[in-house]
Amino acid sequence: MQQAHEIIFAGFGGQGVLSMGSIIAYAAMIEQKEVSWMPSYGPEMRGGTANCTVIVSPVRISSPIISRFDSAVILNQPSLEKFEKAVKPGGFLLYEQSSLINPPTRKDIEVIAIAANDEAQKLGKKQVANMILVGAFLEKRPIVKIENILNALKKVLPERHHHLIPLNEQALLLGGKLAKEPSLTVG
Amino acid sequence: MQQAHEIIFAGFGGQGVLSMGSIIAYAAMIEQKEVSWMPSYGPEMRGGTANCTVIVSPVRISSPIISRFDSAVILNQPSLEKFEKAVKPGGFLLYEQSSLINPPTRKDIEVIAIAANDEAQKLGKKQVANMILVGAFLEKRPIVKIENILNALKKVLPERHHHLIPLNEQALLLGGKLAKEPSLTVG
Amino acid sequence: MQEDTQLNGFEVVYKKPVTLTDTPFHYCPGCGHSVVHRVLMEVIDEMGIQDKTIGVAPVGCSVFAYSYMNIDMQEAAHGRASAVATGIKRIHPDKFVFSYQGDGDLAAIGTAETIHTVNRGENILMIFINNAIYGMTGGQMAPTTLLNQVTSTSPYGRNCETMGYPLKITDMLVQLPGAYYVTRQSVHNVNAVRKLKKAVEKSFEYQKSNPGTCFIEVVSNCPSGWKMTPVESNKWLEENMFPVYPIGDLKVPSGK
Amino acid sequence: MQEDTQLNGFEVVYKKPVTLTDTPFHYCPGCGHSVVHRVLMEVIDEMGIQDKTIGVAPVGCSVFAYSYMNIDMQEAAHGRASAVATGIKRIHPDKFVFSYQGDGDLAAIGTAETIHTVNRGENILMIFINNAIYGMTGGQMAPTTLLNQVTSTSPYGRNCETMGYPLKITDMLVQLPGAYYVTRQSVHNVNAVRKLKKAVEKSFEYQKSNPGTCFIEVVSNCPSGWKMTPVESNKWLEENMFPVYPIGDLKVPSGK
Amino acid sequence: MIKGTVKIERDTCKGCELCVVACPQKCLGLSSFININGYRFAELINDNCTGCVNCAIVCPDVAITVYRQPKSALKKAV
Amino acid sequence: MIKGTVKIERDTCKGCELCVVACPQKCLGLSSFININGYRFAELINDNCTGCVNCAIVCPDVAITVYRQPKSALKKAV
Amino acid sequence: MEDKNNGARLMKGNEALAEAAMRADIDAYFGYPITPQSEILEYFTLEMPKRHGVVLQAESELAAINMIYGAAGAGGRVMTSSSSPGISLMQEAISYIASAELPCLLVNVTRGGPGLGTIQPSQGDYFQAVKGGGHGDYHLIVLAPSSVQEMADFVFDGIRLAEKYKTPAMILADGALGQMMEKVVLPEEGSLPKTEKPWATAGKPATRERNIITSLFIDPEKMEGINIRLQEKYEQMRDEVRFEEIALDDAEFALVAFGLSARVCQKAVDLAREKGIRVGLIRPITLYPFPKEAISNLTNKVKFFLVVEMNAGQMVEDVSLAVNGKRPVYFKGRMGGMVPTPEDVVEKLESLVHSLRKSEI
Amino acid sequence: MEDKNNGARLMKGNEALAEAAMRADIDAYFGYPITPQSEILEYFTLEMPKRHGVVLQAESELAAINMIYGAAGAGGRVMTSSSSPGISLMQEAISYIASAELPCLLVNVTRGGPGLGTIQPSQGDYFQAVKGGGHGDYHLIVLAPSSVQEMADFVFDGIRLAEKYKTPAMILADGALGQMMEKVVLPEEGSLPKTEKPWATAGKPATRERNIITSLFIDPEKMEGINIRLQEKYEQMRDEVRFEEIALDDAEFALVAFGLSARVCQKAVDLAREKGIRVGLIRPITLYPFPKEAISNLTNKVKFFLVVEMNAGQMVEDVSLAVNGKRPVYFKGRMGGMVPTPEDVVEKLESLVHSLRKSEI
Ligand SMILES: Cc1ncc(C[n+]2csc(CCOP(=O)(O)OP(=O)(O)O)c2C)c(N)n1
Ligand SMILES: Cc1ncc(C[n+]2csc(CCOP(=O)(O)OP(=O)(O)O)c2C)c(N)n1
Ligand code: SF4
Ligand code: SF4
Ligand code: SF4
Ligand code: SF4
Ligand code: SF4
Ligand code: SF4
Ligand SMILES: [Mg+2]
Ligand SMILES: [Mg+2]
Repeated sequence: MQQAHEIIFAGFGGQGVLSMGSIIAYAAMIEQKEVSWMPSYGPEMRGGTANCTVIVSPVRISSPIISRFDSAVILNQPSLEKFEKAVKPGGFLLYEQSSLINPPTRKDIEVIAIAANDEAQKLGKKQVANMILVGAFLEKRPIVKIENILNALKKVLPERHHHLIPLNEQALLLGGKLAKEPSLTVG
Repeated sequence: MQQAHEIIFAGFGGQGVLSMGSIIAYAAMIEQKEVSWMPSYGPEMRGGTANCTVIVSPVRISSPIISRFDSAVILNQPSLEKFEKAVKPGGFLLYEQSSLINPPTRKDIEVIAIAANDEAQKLGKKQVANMILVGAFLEKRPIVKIENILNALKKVLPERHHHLIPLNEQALLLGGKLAKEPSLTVG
Repeated sequence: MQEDTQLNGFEVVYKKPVTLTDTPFHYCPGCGHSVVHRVLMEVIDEMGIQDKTIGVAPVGCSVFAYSYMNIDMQEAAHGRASAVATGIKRIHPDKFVFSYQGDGDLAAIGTAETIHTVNRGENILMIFINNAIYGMTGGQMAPTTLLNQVTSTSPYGRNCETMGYPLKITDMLVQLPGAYYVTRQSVHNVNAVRKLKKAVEKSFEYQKSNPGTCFIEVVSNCPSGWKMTPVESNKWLEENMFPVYPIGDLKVPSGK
Repeated sequence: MQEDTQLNGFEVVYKKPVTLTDTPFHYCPGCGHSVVHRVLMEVIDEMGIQDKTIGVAPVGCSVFAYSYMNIDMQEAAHGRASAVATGIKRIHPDKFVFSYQGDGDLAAIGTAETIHTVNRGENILMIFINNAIYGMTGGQMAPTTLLNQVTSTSPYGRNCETMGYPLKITDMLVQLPGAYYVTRQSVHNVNAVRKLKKAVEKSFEYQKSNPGTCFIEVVSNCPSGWKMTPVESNKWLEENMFPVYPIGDLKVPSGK
Repeated sequence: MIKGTVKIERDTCKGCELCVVACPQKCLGLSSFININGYRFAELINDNCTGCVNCAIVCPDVAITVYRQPKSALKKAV
Repeated sequence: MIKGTVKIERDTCKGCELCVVACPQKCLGLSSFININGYRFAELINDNCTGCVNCAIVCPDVAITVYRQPKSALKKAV
Repeated sequence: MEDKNNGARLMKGNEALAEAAMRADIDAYFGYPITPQSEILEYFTLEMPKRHGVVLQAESELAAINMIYGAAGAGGRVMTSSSSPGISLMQEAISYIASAELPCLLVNVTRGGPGLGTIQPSQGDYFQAVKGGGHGDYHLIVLAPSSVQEMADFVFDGIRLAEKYKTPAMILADGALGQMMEKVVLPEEGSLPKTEKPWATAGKPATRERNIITSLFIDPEKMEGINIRLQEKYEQMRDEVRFEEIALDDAEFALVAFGLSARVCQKAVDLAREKGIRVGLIRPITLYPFPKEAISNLTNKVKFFLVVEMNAGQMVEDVSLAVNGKRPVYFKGRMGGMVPTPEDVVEKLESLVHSLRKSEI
Repeated sequence: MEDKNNGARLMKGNEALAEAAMRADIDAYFGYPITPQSEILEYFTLEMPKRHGVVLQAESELAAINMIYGAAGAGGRVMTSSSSPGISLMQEAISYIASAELPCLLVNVTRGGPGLGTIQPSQGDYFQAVKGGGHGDYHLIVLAPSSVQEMADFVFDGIRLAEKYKTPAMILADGALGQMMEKVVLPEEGSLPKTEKPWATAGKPATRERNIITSLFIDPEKMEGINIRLQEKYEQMRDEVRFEEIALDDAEFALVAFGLSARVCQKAVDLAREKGIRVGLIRPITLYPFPKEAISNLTNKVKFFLVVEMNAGQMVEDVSLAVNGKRPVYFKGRMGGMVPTPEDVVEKLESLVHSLRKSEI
């Protein structure tokens, strides 16, 4: 990666969008890259929508606040409405399929959908849906190595949850696989 | 009076120094003169010393805060210590005789003492001591007319106290008389 | 609309009070705040005093109360709702004025204003939502937080040695002669909501003759801050809050 | 000096406590403040804790308390003495800390700090001089001013309709579990001064084991603010203040 | 027994389930679908509703309107 | 009766008269002179003083030091 | 004390201000005692009951200013007053009032700081008043009287401007102006008509939308909108700039001073001119909006500016911004409750003139 | 989240600041929750019990800052933190602390105002922090971090300076800096030695005079003495001026920005240089003392200054005072919680350069 990559993760509070962003940030740090993670914060934290911006860069990051993104990972309808237009031309938009009623319409960016919720259910743990999305995202935009996501998880998760790491690995790999043959690709 | 006249009245709280100043200020106003009256204020108001500065002037008064005076009317020892040196050369210092242990020492100013407390006692009302001093002061520095002091009193005093005006007049006149033959004159 | 009053020939027996606006509540699922809002507006509807009532919103989760209540309102600085209400009432002594505050607002930063407003017997209704936590800022300890309760600023449980005790401010207010009517209510079930409504009705009735301060504490939940489901939170409330903050009238007008 | 302990062969039986400085008091003649100062310093002398005691002066007539008390002291902002004392005690939990405040300071602007300090059970002694007036600023109404009492801001007498009621804040504090010892004393005669001294002694004794807040209200006079001679003021105090603020212990440690 | 029914604003409901536990007739439940705000919403799951209004009284989001068979209809039925 | 006496700091006294009313022996009174601060000051007006310290206890300005005949002296006297 | 001849009375600044407020028909005063301005509250408690309106001694300045927020929002014509430490306590609410755009009159009769300081007169609160002591981008209209007459007059001006711009206005006077007595001709009762306040919370009739008084706009774009409106308002206020020029016609040097120090400077001008120094005085009356242009214009005329203040030189910054490097700006001040004397000012002036002459050789 | 390789961790600004404070051996933290900085209090409540020191959630910001006064006076190394409205509430006590010359660390993680405003990042409290929001002539040392690393580092710098000058120091950071995560290498525990505080109230042993902490000097001459000492101290502090210069070597134009907007400007410099505009950036790190000389020196080099802020242009005044009319000073800002984008800055820059070129023809 020569250039900075700027991503927005957006969905409802509780869907794990903030941790999707932070796990990628951790992994980037392990890879000695520069990184910034900026949450939206406010009263809407409770119940409403939540999002975070992640920048991964080979060089010192100037502005951590950005309004246009290389990639967007979208987990609900209101977020799509807000951020679809903020993806740079030629950029990338990944979304959770069952969470959107009206899919994205832009043609000048790459769009893929992953049925992460359903697949997570199949894996037996709804909570890993976001790891499936991370796997899918990294398949398309390999800004950090999957193994470093796992390394990061080892550091972030308290010891007593380390038994969950294999499941997360499974989800990551599954996501990668799904991204190669997404349910829907546009652009 | 062509020039402004600047006076300090100083003594203990409760000796009526503030009202000595204000009655002269009122009288000056009746005479269409410009006037300012500035009290010292502060915690020392309670119990400690009190003083006020009065300026009477034919023209608009610039600074109401002054540090050197044409005249000083002194009612206790600490005030003498503080203000004797602030009287301009050639100025005038009037003091209540029984209230000072160590009298003023300056030779370049006119100094007179009036036994106002004793005289007031003789008049039957201790409170008129300050009117005796006002009378004495105006005898020496006739910056306002005695009759306007009386006019001012009529306005300041509530109706129910108007019966005291003759006594005050008596005190003023007595003060004037005593000033002509003061107990002590220096300079 | 037909549908508003009828559905398949059935008559409407409960609908949203008209003095609530159409703005959806921003509260978390199951939060008691909006129940209290609605009860207030129902009483205003029923008493026909929408045009005579002025409310004061606090800083706390209910900061946007004015978005929902279709009456003239002011949003006060954190803790100062009762001072703001005092200002309003002194200008409009003939209007109904109420303040609405959380426990952080009324019993921490606003303690002085609370006590002095009641001590003056300001002729207002003060509504006090005690959810034992700072909801809006993310679940920090409130003055009313229970002993050993875990919050984001008492992560090992509230400890009376260093953090003090649950503050029963309502009990303290009872002592003040300016307090005319003081009651503690709740909204955790149907019955509780009905009783709260009675208390609000009474308070506005009393205010007509300006006899002093009416004060209603509502022991309420905060599913998000407590990290429980709404149903769990109401159960926790009954089991843990009521023993410390028992429901009922604390001071009623003499002879009533 | 010989004279200090003896005079014409007589032995000294009462003299100024050594922990009082030589600075003359600036208080008005007959004011109770300095009696309380002296009693405090006597106890500190007798307990030998001059080196272990830190005091907090308020804004009020006693703002210069630190001029007279020969111990480490801090002068707090108006109303905040108990918060300042909290800060000190938390840094020096092994020291004796006391705050000293007037009724405007403690029961008006400082109400929130007062209540929360006691509610936390801060291990300090709070001394509260209730003279029913703002002495320092020239005799304005205080929260503790009596009904119908004339002050410079209640020139027609305190009227409960618009100005509220005399605030018995000490009675309110009794309810707080953080309050360990709460008493109301006076300094209007020899007996009263002796009792106050006992209360101060007890409070410092208690503080050794840090069991919670000790709170002493002293019903005191303000001859200047009340516009009376000192002797009259003490009489007025007995006749008018005591019925509202009766002397005695309000809360004593259980089992003592 | 009086017949009633409720209309629940699907997109206003936040799925708190307070109505579910408040209903004496056990006629409310959460849908397995989510609404526009991501919440599973409450719905009538049987027709035992008596229009007792309990659900509406506890609903924090005023999502429920309650209807009841008019008294007149009842009389007719009897 | 035990004999006592008091020493009153003339320039510290503010003439409040609280000692005067507190003295059970009525042995204090205000001077007709004023001190450096303009106050009439308290002074002993007879020798009935018993050294009971009441005056000192109420004196707001700590102007009074109280002395008493030593117990030994008393014994001797008896 | 009314003098039948010319309607003038001899009054303390604080009392003249309070009486003027009564004549300006204020509906309510909320305040808390503090020297050197407690006479204001005391005057109201004495006079209000005889006339109309509300006076309430609050439990603190914090409560008082929040009562102001409530009462101003409810449509009342309202005021409070305090002195330095008390005004500091009001900063949060003042920011709220500015943001919610409520008209009201604030009075700061200042004393020497920082901290509890002294109760002697000072101008140490210039920055707080003029730059905004609270949080966020807002300004007060700040009027600086320099006589008892202006203490009274500016109550009318302050309320008028506050209501015109829906903003809090402040009278910034030092303690001496509050305590001293001078002649004053009081403004006439009822000469300040009440303004319509359709935005006030007075109970919502069926015929209008509800009124909301708030300073909360959680969406930052909306909050920026509020800010833009505020800034536009501040721009418009420049029309209200007021200042006084004394002896500047032939002046080689300019004194700049406000409030009491301007009085001192007036005398200094006289004394200096006696000594042959052609000096004049410009006195900002509105400290915000600041008479920037007037001072800037003087740069073509005078050789330097000497700012005289009872603080560490706070207004010097605004004067320098106006002068913008075109002339030197010097400072003479006293702090912490001390008042410079006319002689101090002249001495400083002479030394400056002397060095200038020397450098000119 | 420690990375063994280089000791770096990924942390939120608020948490990095709190952890740094712990490592700086603070004895006590007193605070009250407010977005966007409640994590600071939360971090302390979680970590303090495991280590040493006191953490206390006060009943209000007012109580918290007065506890600071007490604890700092008692010799503790202490700090508090809040956000804009809460800091406004502290102004009276801050003035007291400055006057009593007590060292302590204040943190303002600002949000959009005025009033309750928004919780989005803002720099609208510049004036309050830099000119003094409280009463009287005093200043805080003000440090403006622009990264999570500096959020941690400036805790050490702030405490060190506060103790060196016996004065309150403030870290002024906007909400975004508190909320964002970046890499940070934390300062080492125990690397900030405790200073002697012989003036503290710790109990008076027989061997020394009593210590008194006060800001009351009723005699104005004494109070002026205090003020003179304070002003001398502020003069000395000029040695502590800090700033960062980026790409100024060959610059024709200079951006001036602090905190988060300096980060935005850094990117703007890159973008503008891509477009051939030779622009650089000067970033004041100490807002007080302000890098007046550094900016003044630039007037010989650059054609104009463009100040970029998240407010209505407050630092513009200090920049203008430094530039003193020698070059034009322009402003680009967003308000009320909005953040300017690098593109916004470049656009403004381009239009200024364009008009300049035109005028040069
Ligand atoms: C002066 C000030 N301090 C702190 C805050 C931050 N704050 C906002 S709401 C709140 C507490 C809310 O708790 P509570 O009053 O109990 O209301 P709830 O949200 O629980 O209903 C706090 C501390 C603020 N806005 N202003
Ligand atoms: C913030 C602030 N508000 C007001 C004042 C003015 N002030 C000084 S002392 C005081 C009240 C004193 O009354 P009290 O506390 O009863 O003490 P007392 O003088 O009666 O002993 C007031 C209001 C102040 N110094 N600071
Ligand atoms: S945080 Fe708590 S009080 Fe606030 S809306 Fe959510 S549940 Fe209600
Ligand atoms: S004003 Fe009152 S309280 Fe103050 S010193 Fe005088 S008598 Fe005592
Ligand atoms: S109205 Fe009564 S019976 Fe019908 S759904 Fe609601 S609670 Fe159940
Ligand atoms: S109570 Fe209301 S919000 Fe909650 S589940 Fe039922 S209908 Fe939905
Ligand atoms: S010691 Fe006792 S007897 Fe002697 S003067 Fe004093 S009060 Fe009177
Ligand atoms: S009590 Fe003390 S101050 Fe008062 S008169 Fe007696 S000696 Fe003097
Ligand atoms: Mg709460
Ligand atoms: Mg008092």
